Amino acid sequence: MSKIINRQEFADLLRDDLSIMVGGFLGVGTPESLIDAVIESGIKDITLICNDTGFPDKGVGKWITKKIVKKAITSHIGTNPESGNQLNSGETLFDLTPQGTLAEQIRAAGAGLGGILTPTGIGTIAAEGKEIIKIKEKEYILEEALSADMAFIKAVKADKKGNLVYIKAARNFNPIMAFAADIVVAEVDEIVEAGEIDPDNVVTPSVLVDYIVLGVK
Amino acid sequence: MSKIINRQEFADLLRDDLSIMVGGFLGVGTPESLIDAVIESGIKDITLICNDTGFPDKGVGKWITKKIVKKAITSHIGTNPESGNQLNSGETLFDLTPQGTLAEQIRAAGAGLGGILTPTGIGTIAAEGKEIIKIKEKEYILEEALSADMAFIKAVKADKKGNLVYIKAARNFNPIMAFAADIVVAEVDEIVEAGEIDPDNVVTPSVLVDYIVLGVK
Amino acid sequence: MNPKAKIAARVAKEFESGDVVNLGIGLPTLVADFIPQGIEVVFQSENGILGLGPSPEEGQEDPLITNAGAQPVTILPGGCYFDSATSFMLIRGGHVDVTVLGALQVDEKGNLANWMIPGKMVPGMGGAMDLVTGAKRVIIAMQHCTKSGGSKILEECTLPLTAQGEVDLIVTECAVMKVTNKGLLVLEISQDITKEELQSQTGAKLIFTEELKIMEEAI
Amino acid sequence: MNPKAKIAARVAKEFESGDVVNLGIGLPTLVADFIPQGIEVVFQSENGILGLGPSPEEGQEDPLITNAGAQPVTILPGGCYFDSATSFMLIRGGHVDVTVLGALQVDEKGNLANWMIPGKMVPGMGGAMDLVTGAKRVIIAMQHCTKSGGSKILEECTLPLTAQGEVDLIVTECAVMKVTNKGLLVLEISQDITKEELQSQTGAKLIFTEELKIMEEAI
Repeated sequence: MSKIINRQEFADLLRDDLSIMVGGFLGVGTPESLIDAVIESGIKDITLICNDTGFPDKGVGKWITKKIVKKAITSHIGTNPESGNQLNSGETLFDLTPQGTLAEQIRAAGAGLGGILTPTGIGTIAAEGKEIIKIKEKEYILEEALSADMAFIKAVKADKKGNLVYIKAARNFNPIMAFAADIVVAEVDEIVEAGEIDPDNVVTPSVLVDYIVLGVK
Repeated sequence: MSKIINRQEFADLLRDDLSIMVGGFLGVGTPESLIDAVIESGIKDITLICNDTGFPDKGVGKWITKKIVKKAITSHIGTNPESGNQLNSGETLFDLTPQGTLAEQIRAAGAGLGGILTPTGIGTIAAEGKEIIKIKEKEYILEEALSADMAFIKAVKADKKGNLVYIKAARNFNPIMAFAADIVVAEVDEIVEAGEIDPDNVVTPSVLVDYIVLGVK
Repeated sequence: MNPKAKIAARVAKEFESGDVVNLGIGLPTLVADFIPQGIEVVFQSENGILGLGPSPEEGQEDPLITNAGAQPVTILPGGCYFDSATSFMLIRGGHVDVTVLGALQVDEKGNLANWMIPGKMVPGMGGAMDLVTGAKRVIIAMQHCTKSGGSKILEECTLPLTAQGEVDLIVTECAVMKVTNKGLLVLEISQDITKEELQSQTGAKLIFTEELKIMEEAI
Repeated sequence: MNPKAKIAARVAKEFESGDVVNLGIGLPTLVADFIPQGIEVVFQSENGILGLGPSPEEGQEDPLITNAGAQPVTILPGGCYFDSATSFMLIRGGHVDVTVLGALQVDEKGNLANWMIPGKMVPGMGGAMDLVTGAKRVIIAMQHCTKSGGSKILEECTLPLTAQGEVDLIVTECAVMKVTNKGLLVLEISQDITKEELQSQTGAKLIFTEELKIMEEAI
């Protein structure tokens, strides 16, 4: 069965109240076509997991602008004034997490680990309400693993089996999110035959990817 | 300053009582030239961290045969009868660890994490004496991060800055060990100019590698 | 058909197309030779390969393409390589659908012992503990009894465990047994053995399903 | 020379060849323009680049090669790309030698506050908490006072912290101060300010080293 689907088939996967991871870093390496398709689908109350909330008209920032996000777990919202407004009004919940912690929580879920033990945030409000574990006289915060119903990621190229390669700084959160969601959809610029990607250069192994959508340029 | 050193300069880095990580999986992706150079150097009482103890005449198994290992932290010794003999005689200590736990403990050290929370080994002797942490009703073993004085790894190619690429199943523990030791020495088959490896295909970033040794074919 | 081939062939029928499968060393490795036509599974090997192909022709072995037992293998188009941390992300993270492993002992609670005999054989657990804990489905492929005729299927394992309560299915040359919370449910029985004989060769109480089938010999 | 350039130029003298350096957004980014001749540092950016080069010529920007502030950058030969987990392995794992960051407040215990003003500015901490916790050396590069003239260097931070006790050096247009367990030790002072004036503009008690130097202006 082919993993390649069109935008309509993608829209059929969606429903309200999904938790969704979206790759990208300030709009670089973001699956813009999938983000647009989600808006067109009309779903709402998304729990969003992403590095940042992009810009009002770029990346997942578009979801913030459209007010279809119920809660965002993210490390940075400063580039999207709309996020700040909705945080202040209480319209949207923002769970601000250190970037390295967020990356590692996502990876832990994908790796079947219960959580992580990080020194980041000790002595700050990032540690509040969390279990502190001491190992060899040093304190670590226990942060739980973070998974999602779906992950929408962006790669430059896929083969038909779903192997992915990334380019330049557009890699960021995409490879770890591919491990951490029940359904993984990859938007790509190009689809090639199985075997055309050097097996040493594959970054995301085929079996993690459920669906491939060719992005709109 | 060049990172490329010869075998004599490599030998000058060594001393007794080192903890050393060695890449490889049953002799595949193992830095055989460095392993031989360690034997020639005459050092002893090594604490060895590796996936397995190879074969009596291949990989780190040669160190077991020469009895220069004080303690080995490893997941498998079954292919090296000499390991079994020394375990039974008590001559060498073997700390047997599940392979995925070992990989993740090494990665945690390289990532600045205090340890890992793994479900692997719950209800077995691998959990004995270890802290058990419950997260969302599921039990995990807290396994501490594992670092070393030195890591000897094997890559197929390095550029002069120390970027490394691996080939086929010879990657295994090498990339994670590059993060987890104070001094990292990479044995490679080929050294190229900086810029000759596609920056998207680098697996081990240059700054992790302290020294490069051209392997003896 | 020899018992090992019979077991391997029966296990191979458990797969669905698209399954990611990790085969243990020894008998489980044989399973790859019996995948039914039309079923396409993806084999993973914990030393860092996804998409293993058939064994190479003699003389065509690549020393850098081996399985976790150091045997030469091949890689199919669309396969890939990765490091050990990534390999166990796949395994522990539930991205491997089925693992097939041998056993020294397995019990009616789904406990498995397959990595050591204290004072006798201590090879280390390798990747077995992670595989049994992480794979979505654990199938034990083994001969029903030890060489001396003792039962390997028990009420409770006496050897050190590999994992607790993780085994889903046990396939021997005599029967196919499912681990349920009521005990071991026999789904299929070999034509050359009676229910009573099977029970007498088994160290745990067996439950026989009402739809008991004859365990087919592979062609 | 404007104060920002003065600060950036002074910070740049702290590096040794081979140092892996992560520069924060804003003033710290300027530091890259002042690396002394003969010193070769490797710039890391938390969005997944090692080996950042100078800013691209206008019209030569690559939208996929940006720093963590979304500004276009370049990559030098021998640079490489990686994912966010790997990027923070480098950062948290102590593989970054120096991070240079701005501050809202910094105190004599080395505490840093640079990520939020409750009820006013809540951009999120991004990678700052990891950088300050993980980098071997933390240098704060900032103007000595706020725009309204208040001191940003305090006995104790009042804003929510980014990290506790991690700051090593503070460089402003007025002075270079080292965080010691006895308090803030002034190593260098600008030629246009007296010790008394510096103290009066600083919210923490300053200790002056006996070998106090004049803070050089970069050429």
